[in-house]
Amino acid sequence: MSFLHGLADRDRVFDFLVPQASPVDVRHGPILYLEDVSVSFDGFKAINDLNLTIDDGELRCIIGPNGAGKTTMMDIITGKTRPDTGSVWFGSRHNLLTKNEPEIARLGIGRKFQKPTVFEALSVFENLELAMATDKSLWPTLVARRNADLRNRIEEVMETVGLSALSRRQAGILSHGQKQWLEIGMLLMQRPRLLLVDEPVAGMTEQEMERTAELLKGLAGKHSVVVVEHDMGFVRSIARTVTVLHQGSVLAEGSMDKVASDPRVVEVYLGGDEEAA
Amino acid sequence: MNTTAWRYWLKALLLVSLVALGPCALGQDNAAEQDTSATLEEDAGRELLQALAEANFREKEAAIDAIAASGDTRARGWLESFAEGKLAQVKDSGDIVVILANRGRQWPVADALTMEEAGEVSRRELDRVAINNRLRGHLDSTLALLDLRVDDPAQRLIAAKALLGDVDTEVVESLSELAQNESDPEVAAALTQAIAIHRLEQGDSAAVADLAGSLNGQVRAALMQASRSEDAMVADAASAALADIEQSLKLNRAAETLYFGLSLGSVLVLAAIGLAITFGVMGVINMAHGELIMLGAYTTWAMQQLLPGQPGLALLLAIPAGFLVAALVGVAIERGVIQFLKGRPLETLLATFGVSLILQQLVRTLISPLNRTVVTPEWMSGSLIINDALSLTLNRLYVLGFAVLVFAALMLVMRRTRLGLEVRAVTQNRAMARSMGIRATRVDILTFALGSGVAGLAGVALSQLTNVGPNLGQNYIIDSFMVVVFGGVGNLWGTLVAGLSLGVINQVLEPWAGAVLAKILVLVFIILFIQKRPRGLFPQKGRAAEG
Amino acid sequence: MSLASASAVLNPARRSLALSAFALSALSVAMAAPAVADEDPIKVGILHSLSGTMAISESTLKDTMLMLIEQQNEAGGLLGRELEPVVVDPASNWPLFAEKARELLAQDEVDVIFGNWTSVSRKSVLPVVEELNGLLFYPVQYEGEESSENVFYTGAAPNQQAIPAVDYLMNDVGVERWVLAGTDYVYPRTTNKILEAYLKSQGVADEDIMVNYTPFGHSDWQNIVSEIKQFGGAGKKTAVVSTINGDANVPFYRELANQGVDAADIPVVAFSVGEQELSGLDTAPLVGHLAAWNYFMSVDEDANYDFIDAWYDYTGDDNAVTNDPMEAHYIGFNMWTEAVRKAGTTEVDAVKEAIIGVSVPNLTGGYATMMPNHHITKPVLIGEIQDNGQFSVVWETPSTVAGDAWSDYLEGSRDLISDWRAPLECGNYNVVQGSCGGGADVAATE
Amino acid sequence: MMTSRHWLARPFSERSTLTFLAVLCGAMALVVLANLLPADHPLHVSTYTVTLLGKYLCYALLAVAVDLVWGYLGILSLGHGAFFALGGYAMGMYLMRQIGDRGVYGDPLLPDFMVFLDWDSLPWYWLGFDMPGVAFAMVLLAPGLLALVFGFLAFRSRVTGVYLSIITQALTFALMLAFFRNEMGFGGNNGLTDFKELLGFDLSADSTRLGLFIASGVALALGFLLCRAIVVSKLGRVCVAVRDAESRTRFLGYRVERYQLFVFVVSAMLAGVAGALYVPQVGIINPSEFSPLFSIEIVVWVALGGRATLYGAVIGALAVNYAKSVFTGIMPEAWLFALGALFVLVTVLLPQGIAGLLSRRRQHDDAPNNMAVKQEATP
Repeated sequence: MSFLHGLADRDRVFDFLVPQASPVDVRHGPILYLEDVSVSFDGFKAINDLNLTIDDGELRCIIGPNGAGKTTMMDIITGKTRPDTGSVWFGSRHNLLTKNEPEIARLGIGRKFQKPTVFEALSVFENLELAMATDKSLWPTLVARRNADLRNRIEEVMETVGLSALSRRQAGILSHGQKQWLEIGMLLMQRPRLLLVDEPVAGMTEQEMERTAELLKGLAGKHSVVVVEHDMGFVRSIARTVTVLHQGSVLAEGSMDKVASDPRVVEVYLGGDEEAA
Repeated sequence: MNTTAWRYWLKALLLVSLVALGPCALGQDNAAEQDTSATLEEDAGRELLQALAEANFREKEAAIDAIAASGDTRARGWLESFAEGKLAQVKDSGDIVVILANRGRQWPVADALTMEEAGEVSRRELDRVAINNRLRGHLDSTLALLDLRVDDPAQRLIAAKALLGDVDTEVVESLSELAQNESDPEVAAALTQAIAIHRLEQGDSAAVADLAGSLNGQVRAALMQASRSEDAMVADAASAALADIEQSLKLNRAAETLYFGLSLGSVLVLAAIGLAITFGVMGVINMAHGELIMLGAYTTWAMQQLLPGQPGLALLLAIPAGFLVAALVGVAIERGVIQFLKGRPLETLLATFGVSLILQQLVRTLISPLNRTVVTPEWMSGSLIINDALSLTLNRLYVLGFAVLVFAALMLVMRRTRLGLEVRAVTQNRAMARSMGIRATRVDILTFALGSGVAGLAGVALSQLTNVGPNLGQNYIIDSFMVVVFGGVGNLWGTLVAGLSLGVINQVLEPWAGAVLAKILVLVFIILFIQKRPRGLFPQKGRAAEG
Repeated sequence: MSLASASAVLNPARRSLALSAFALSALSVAMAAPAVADEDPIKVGILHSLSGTMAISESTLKDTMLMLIEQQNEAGGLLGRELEPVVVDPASNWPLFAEKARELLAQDEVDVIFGNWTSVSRKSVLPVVEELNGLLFYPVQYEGEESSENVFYTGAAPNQQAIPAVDYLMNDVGVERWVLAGTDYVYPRTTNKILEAYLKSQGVADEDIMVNYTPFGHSDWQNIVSEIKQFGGAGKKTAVVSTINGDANVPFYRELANQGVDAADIPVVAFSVGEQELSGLDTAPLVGHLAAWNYFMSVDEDANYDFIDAWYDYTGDDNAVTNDPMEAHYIGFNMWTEAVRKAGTTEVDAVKEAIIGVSVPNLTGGYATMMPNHHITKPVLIGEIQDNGQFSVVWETPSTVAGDAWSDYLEGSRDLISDWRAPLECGNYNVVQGSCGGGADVAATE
Repeated sequence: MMTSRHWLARPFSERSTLTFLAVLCGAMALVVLANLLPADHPLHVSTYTVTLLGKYLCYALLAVAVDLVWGYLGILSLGHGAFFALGGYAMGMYLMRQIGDRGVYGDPLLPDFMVFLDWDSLPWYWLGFDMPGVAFAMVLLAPGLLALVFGFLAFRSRVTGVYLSIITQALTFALMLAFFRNEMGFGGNNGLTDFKELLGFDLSADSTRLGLFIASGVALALGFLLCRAIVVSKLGRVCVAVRDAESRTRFLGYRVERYQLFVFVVSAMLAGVAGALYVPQVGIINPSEFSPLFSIEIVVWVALGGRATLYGAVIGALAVNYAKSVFTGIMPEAWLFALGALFVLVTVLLPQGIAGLLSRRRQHDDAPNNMAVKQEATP
């Protein structure tokens, strides 16, 4: 087994990004900072000179019609897509453009996908276990044991998202709403500084939606939260600041009421037949 | 020595008789009109033939010359039958016959003298009049000498070219005479070259001037031989001429390599394009794709069996038939297996692997484990001659053209028809397409039938290039996958570019690295390329592709 | 491994695993069923691939054996006993050949095996046949460099095919320049090695020999044929000596024909192309290319016609072809029956001893004799391809040639001979050192 | 939950694993005992059968290795035959060197095929293979290194799904062509054969064959335990996570490519061990083991037995190969029909394979079985 040890050691040598080792520096204000970011696919500008700043502990909603570049923006922040130009900083220390997805995740940026993405073959407990903020390099994962710390934390989170009774249920057979919560739970397990939440209430019942709103509001403060959502009612119910994206750049920013009365926003939402799909 | 002298005289006699008889004496065109003056006595003809039959290989040349010199109108027919190995002697009677068909136990024959059918003879009763390559060569130049006097300049040109390198002292004078009287400049040039080769062989360095610049292989061979000559003048002149020729050959060789590459590429494209549809568009990994190709090839064979003697027509009919057969089998596979595996693409690989085993064994059991003969029609045999050094093999040229046609047709189907639109819609978003009223099941069946049918077309084409046997498909399945993946799954243009470029790369590498290493290098190249571009040359773009 | 805890949980073993256990033990019991030793029929094992890539060549050999056995039974069997064929399918899979040979010898207890085509399959079977002391008749021309006590080589060794063919081309056709083209495996490699050494010993210069290897089933010959054309255009008579195997031949010959290489310019003499390979080809453009074998279907002999007629009857197809390995099986089978009669038993050691020196008629009007090195005497015939897929014999050796197990033209085997008679009883006796076991300590002293 | 023990010891607290081991050991003990019975005893199992079973056990280990990457990691490798063959070649080279001067040419150093192809010295990569330590290390290292390099490139570039399957196929195909080349010095098409002894034991002796059978069984058991230990660890759950939602796993902070690489390398080494044990039992190793069709066949065994269970892979390998042995004997002309039909029917009717048939109800932590989740292969 010496070979395995060797592998594990290699893994550790390169693993200089254990979360605690390099805290996010927010002394200078914003936790997330996007400047002049542009990206195009086949000549189509998905993101066009985007500037966006998120403050520490803020809950920000981002809205915009289809094709406005919301998901692409998320992709850029989390390292899935590389922009053509611009810079993206996490705090004032971490240049996100030099990092890949796992590194960014380990820095403390969690992401919830538009389509609920949980590990369907694993149980609720195991899903949360995998999300736990801990050493995620190879060898520690192989020899990892389930200690009391882990259990407590998982139970705590299951409590928060209301899945305690379903601990051993396979994630694949949860209802749609339950999957959304599980995914949010997984985000919480990561103890992120910044949460990116993509359409958290799509397909939820009214009741579930309310719960989710509560949940997200509860998170703000401790974490910075960016929510991308279509449902205006939901956005209104949680948002303090709203950013409107259109054709890859910021169209308007401010309180819900303020943006809702902005004629350009109204134009985009009501008369928007020139938008690219 | 004695026999050589004899041959010399016979040949001289032959030429004299040729000149005496005038341009049409032995030419087949006008032979019939002259038959009274040129038919030998029955016995004399019989004697000539028996001499031919009973001579050993060394004596046969003389016997051939004797027949040619006899001036008999039937001589050409005899010599041709002899060249084809169809002349035989009946063991008991000593009669000479022409074998009309030589399969099975009893062979139908015709009397060589009268050319009347003489019923069937047991093959045990026949002694074939043996021929070998040397005699065949001798016959060729003998017949070429005859052909130099026919009216058709094209035929004269062929004959003149056949004489390149085959001129010897006995005939050179009369050839020179012919060359001077020759009206067609091309034929005259060829004759001059033929004579120049002979002069060069005799050590005449001035002859090089007549040969310079020619790309002909025989000319080059003669020059090379001369460049090794002990006579420094001859050697130098020949070397200089050769250097010139080498220059222009290089260009021709590059063109040839490109053609080889495109040709191989077109085969790859044909084999892969059906897969690009079933695999790329439907996401079905059809391991039985190779066997669908095989079915197309067998259809060609079957058509040729149904239409004996008309290989060309059969081949043309095999194009729709091959498409249909493969498409029907494809539909059967889709309905019988693949429809149950929706959403489990990797498992289609396993099930269709089973199907491929069954189809292979089916062919082995029902038809034969042996390869089948597929005849290449006349119009596809040989080469399209660009110049003496560059000729494009016709069968491959047709396949190349066919590949382009198939590709164009497919693009049309995908771009311009309702089916193509629906297919693209289903590929992009199945659920959405369904909700828009597209019957996804029907689209699946049609797509699979289309992909399979194209595989059948590939089989029809491949039957002209390679073995038609149960293993045919296996040889192409891996290459096909490589091409599709290299090009980018779901992109027909990608398949085209990938196939052609892999073909060219392979052929460029081959002379340099050898066939095996070239293939290995291409595979390694694909592996490394996929690291650089994990979704191939032309990846599918946009969110749908992200999965 | 804690077996104690393992047995502790055996009781509540889950159904699924119990079943899998059952599968494994059922399997072993099923295979354990011992073959009932029946004294009556004489069992003849037939070890030819019926599926996979080699089925194309080997399945006819299986049918040939079945026909020969049927004929023998009609003629009263052997030693008053019936012959019983045991057919297995090694599926062109080389390890499976060894396994099936073991099955034939150990389970079915056959008295003799006729089989194999490729060298690798023979190499795979060889240790098994030697270990279990079986008899194997191997019917295909091969590279030589082998002599096993338990194997009888009824196909040609290189000196019974390659060298006479080259002699013919050199002396009768006047070839001065040589292309040795082959599939990259041991038979072409060895044959070409021998030919190269032989050609050089005949004064052929290095630059007049071109060697080219291609992979199995090679289908794109454009470049190679073009190279051959160029090589042949150097003003010297050129010939191609082809050891190209099986499936690769059809596209090779097609390309030759289409690029206009005809036999009068550059003749190709092949050692692996027989009537059966030609039956998958339109031979009209190939007329005049050559092959060297020890048998051609077109040989004008009554024995041959009888054999062909029997084959027509057996297959029910008057267009069926016969070929050299079929003749080899015919000879091998007759030699074996003759030896069994002579020995009065099918017991392997007795047959091995009795068979040396046995002579049986071949199909080309002569006799084949089993030599002490387990190779046989054969005439060598050169044939030219005809437009009906047959060969016409243009040359043959004046008398039969005895097969050499060890080539005289290879460094390592020049001094080796094989003689399985007492007192030598050795397959690789070194005549220089006077000892058995190869004894090539050349490398050691270097 | 049994995650409190040392990670390698965890499988021992699983009932299914213990049952599997018990069954395997029991069946093997029976075979060994039956083989030791006198030859005329009705329950005697011939050495032929023992060797055959030994071969099946090697295939079973190979199938387990494939199931580890396919069933748990979602990587459909169509090139595992390459790792199997490399292990086999490493062993074959050792066995070749053991022949010494007993080859037909009696050369003390060079194998026969090198003598008659005029090699004058041993190529450098053959050096050291006369030492069992080096050779056995190479059994692990050769496939391991290949998997490491190949996997490093492929996983780093996120080559997934069908693309990965096809380039693994290209890999084994390229290796097959390379090993066919006689210039490579591995015996070309003929491969390596005519082995005499292993560690001083005569390979044709019954006792050696029995020993090899037992060794194969033990290797299977150990390989199974190792895979099980990986599968039930948190790493195993990460693998399942990667299989079902690769990018999600990445966004959780796991370096997916390292997990893929680790498991891929372990699997390749297991395949190598299987190959090494296979070679002395069948007596030959040649490039046809690299053939892509063989690799596909391995995948079929696993599919037939049932994916993501490990023991299903064992059942699949045993069942298919047993069927093959029987059919090639009793219906030589038609066995491919049977085999082909079997593949089709199992894939269509038994998506969970035989294992799925045997236990429809399965605890999810025992074997995650929801394979249809990941749609990545449909780009």
